[in-house]
Amino acid sequence: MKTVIETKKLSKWYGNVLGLSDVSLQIEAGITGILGPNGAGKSTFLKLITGQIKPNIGSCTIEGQKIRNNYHFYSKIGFCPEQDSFYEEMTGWQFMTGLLKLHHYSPSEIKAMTKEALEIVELTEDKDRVIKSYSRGMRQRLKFAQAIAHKPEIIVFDEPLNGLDPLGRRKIIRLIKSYEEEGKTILVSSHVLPEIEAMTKQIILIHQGKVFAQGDIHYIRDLIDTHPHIVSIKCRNPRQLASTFIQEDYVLNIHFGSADNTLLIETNNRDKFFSLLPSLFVKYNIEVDEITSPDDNLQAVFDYLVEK
Amino acid sequence: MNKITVRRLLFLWNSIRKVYSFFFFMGKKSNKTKIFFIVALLPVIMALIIKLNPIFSGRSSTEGIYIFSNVIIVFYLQALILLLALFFGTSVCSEEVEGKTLTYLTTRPVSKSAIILGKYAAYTSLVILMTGIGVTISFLILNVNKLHDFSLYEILIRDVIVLSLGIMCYTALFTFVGTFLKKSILFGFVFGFGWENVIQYFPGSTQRFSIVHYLKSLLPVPKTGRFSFLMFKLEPSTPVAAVFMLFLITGIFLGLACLFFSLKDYIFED
Amino acid sequence: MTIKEKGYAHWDGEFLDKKFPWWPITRYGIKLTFRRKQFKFIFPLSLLPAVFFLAGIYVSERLEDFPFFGRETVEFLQINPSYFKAYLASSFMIFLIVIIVIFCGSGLICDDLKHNALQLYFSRPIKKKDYFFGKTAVIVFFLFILTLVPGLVFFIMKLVFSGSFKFFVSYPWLPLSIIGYSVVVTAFFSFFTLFLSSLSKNRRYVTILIFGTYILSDIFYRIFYDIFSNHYFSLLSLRANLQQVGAVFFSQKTPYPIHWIYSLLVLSGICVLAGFVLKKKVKGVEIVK
Amino acid sequence: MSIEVKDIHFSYGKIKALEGITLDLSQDAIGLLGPNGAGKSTLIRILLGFLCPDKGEGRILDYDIKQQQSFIRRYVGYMPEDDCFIPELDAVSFTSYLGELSGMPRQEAMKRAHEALFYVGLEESRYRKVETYSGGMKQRLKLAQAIVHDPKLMFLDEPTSGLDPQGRNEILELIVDISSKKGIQVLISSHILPDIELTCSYVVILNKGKLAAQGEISKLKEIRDLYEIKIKGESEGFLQKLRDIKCRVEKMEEGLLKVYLPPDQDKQEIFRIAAEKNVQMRHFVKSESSLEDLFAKVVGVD
Repeated sequence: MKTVIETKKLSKWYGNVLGLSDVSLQIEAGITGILGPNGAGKSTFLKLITGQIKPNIGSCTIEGQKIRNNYHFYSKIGFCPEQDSFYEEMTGWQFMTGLLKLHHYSPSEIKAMTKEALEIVELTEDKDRVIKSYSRGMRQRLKFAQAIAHKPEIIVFDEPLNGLDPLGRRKIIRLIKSYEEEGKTILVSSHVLPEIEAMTKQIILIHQGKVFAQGDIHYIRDLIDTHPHIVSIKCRNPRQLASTFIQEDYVLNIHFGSADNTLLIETNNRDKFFSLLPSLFVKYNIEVDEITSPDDNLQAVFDYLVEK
Repeated sequence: MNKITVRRLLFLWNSIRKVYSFFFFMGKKSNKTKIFFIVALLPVIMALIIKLNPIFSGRSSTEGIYIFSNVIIVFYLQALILLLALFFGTSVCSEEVEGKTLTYLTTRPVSKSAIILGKYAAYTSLVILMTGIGVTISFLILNVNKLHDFSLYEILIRDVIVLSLGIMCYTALFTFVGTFLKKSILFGFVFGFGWENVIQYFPGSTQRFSIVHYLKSLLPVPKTGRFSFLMFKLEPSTPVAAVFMLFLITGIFLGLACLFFSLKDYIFED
Repeated sequence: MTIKEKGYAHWDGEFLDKKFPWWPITRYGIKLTFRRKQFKFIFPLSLLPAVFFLAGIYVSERLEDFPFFGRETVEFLQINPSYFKAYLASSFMIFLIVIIVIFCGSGLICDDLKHNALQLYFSRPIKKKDYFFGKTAVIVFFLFILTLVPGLVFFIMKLVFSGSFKFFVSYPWLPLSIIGYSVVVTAFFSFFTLFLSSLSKNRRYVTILIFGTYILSDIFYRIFYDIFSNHYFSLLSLRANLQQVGAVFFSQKTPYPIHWIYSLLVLSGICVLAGFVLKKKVKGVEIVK
Repeated sequence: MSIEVKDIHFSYGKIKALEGITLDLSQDAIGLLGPNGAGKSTLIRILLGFLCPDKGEGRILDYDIKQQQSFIRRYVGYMPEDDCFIPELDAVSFTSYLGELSGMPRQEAMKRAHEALFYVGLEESRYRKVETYSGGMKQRLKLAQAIVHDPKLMFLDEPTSGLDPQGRNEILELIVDISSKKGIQVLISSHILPDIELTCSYVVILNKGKLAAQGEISKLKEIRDLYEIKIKGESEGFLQKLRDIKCRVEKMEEGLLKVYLPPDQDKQEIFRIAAEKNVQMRHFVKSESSLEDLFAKVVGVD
């Protein structure tokens, strides 16, 4: 796929506080999740690639063009900032139309676009209330609306799901996914794993101002496959099951969990392990309650990389 | 001029207009503007009292236009427009950074200069409007019995123009200050109520380093005597030079403000 | 052997029923004000006049050593209540107070509003009046250093320098005047500042309001006075009102030939209004309708 | 009991925020659940006495919420939802300052402030100015100031909002520690269901200002023969086979399958099919209808 955003040795510090250090990467169309703990440099990265701040070292281009002070380009970009701030004395409607005006649309276009955007985030009913009186969720949605109203090709969301309830969150996730289908390039930052997992497999892990990994979640998993994998099995007779595994060379470690019916098995060949599993259950008639991989989610990748 | 330059300028102009309308509208609605509007209308109350007093006290009143030129206008010139320009000028940039709303503007297809110039224009016209309304009402009240005398309107128009020039110039200065100083207000006080006043006592060309000098050069030289505390010694420049200088100062500060705003990183913090 | 338990530990102390629950607010308020760079610079400067006046008191005992002083200076250096008034109620002093108040007072409530800190205060056993009292005391502290303390020091130093109680015998009520006047000025500015500080979340705006109100009120008076030659317009000016009251405290002729009680009424009127607004503005939660 | 309110009504002007809330809670950890704008924060603010209810009465720790607020506030810790702090103070001063305002002696407050900051994991940065803190640190700081005076009851309003997973887990662990072992009662308002599931045994669900449901979480959840599985390999044959034995299969996001087993089938059958079709079984969990389903059902949106 075509590279949309490209950064080279991007570094940024505030005074003597490090913001981002030596980030070189390429981002393609589709949804890319930017993941990292609080203060990792996610916001700095997003601000740098949207040209809001200038890097101390390095450069950043979108579609081959430099972005800072290249304001024409912003018609293609939507940005949803992290901070919960607005022109509080305006109504939602005025806020939206006012910002859309800056895109040089005609009044009728602006009206239509605002209407559509507010409909999407379900703020139509409250459009004439002042923003000051909006609840947390409404504010978050309004922020979302101003980022998508002008139908940009590249949308950057900085923590878009903060402060939303599960239902609101589900809606926003669905929306963001729908933009992917339209072939847009979307960057979403978050520190909450399930949120990103629900949206995309393409992730960039940022921690301590550095990019720790970029790529498919599974690709990253493979990358660290040297790291042994733990599978937890809850069953009626764990010791019997354990005895069948003890001969296998791909099993590194067998561990009995704190509850007496759990078995923790560490393996370095998951494919072999998992393909054998069902037949073993059938063969020894082991009644299984649960099979889980405690570290087979983004969290584990994350913890692993951060600790490394 | 080649075509590209023309197109760029046209685009800049359009951007400025858009930013202008956004902030003019917002400024109009803001509560702070309302308070400052009341401040700008204080001279109206003053005019009313002056006008009504002779009716109750039975004493003959002073000439309306005399009061207007020597009190109301000078009051605006030396105090009110400074305060208004100080607040609105520093607001142009500080407001966005303090309120963390800058992001909404800088991620739009308008240049940073357009943001500064548009917002500056919006706030300047708001202040001019507020002041203009205040001045006009005061004028009408003070000259209520002479409204047929058209020569008076010339004075009104001249004074409003001078005040507008002043607002334009001061707001530009404070806009610039707001883009690069955090404690812009303190600087504003020192400049507006310290420097601008003190420097008028200095002889020779020193006073040409103040803005108020050029503004006063555009007004008729007052007779010494009453109200002298409001007017200081003046060695006027010619009107043409004064207007030129005012525009020059405005231009320079706006240019600097745009430059700073385009180059500086604004980091939001509490 | 006892091993310290992991995790949360209870506090085994006792709550105090503090007589002055507002005191921490004041202490921290003062501490924070002193941390400001500009304030560190300006505050010592604002004490310079006091040093000059103190020097004056010293000189007044040694007038024979300064034969080159003109008659006016010598007259001025006759230490009497008017000397105290000249320090405490001068226009310059009041201007200084405004400047200091801008530094120490403009952010007192407005910063709390800006950072939603009121709910932190009011989720503690702090009553509204404790909060106000604590904040007021910050302003009181600084203004007393500027007014009450120098006043009393002048008085004591005069006694020390002269080595006799003659001065005290001639003006036994003077310490009371100093205290009384300082309290009035301080109380007024406390109300005035807190009131304006509670109006906005924006410190820049509050600063302009404080300064603007002071300057404009004075200009107003002067303009009206020039037009009407009516001394009652002095009631418009904060400065003039304070000076009127000050003159009374030091039993001097009032600078404006109107009765001082009007000035006192104006000042207390502003205080009452301020108190009223403050009570409405400061709440645990901001309610937007 | 410790939280007791009767028929609380409250409205912001025309907008009704709470309509007739009656609660009687004495559990260790109580979750207050509801979508944005359900009235959770309003309820907490009423309990703290910030707002006076239009109608109704209540008692906290046996103190009346209208008359004895200063007693309530002494024994209650409150962690507000919004970002809030006092600028220019470092974290230790900030925390001990608020401790002092609670009525602790000055030296004790300082001691406790250090303890509290250690406890919430801010020991390294406790001398830093509060305004330089990141969002996650501010959240911890808010928790620290809520426990500094060793309250008997704590109101935590959205304690995990804006936290990264690590920070979130740590805060939740702290909350569990406080509520389960130390005899401090905790009321947590949140819209994040896993947070509540992890920390609380009892839940109160609010929706549009009304009490939608309340009860023990374990009892509120229904248990069905529903399994979540994840497979790797040729899935079509496997799924077809499952359908043949009358299982209802739903494909979820991330390759997750929800399999409803008919009552007459044994779950062992699933493994048999898996073995037969040679697919890897990577994940197999019996699913209880989670709080999310309950929430969606009670709140009544999709």
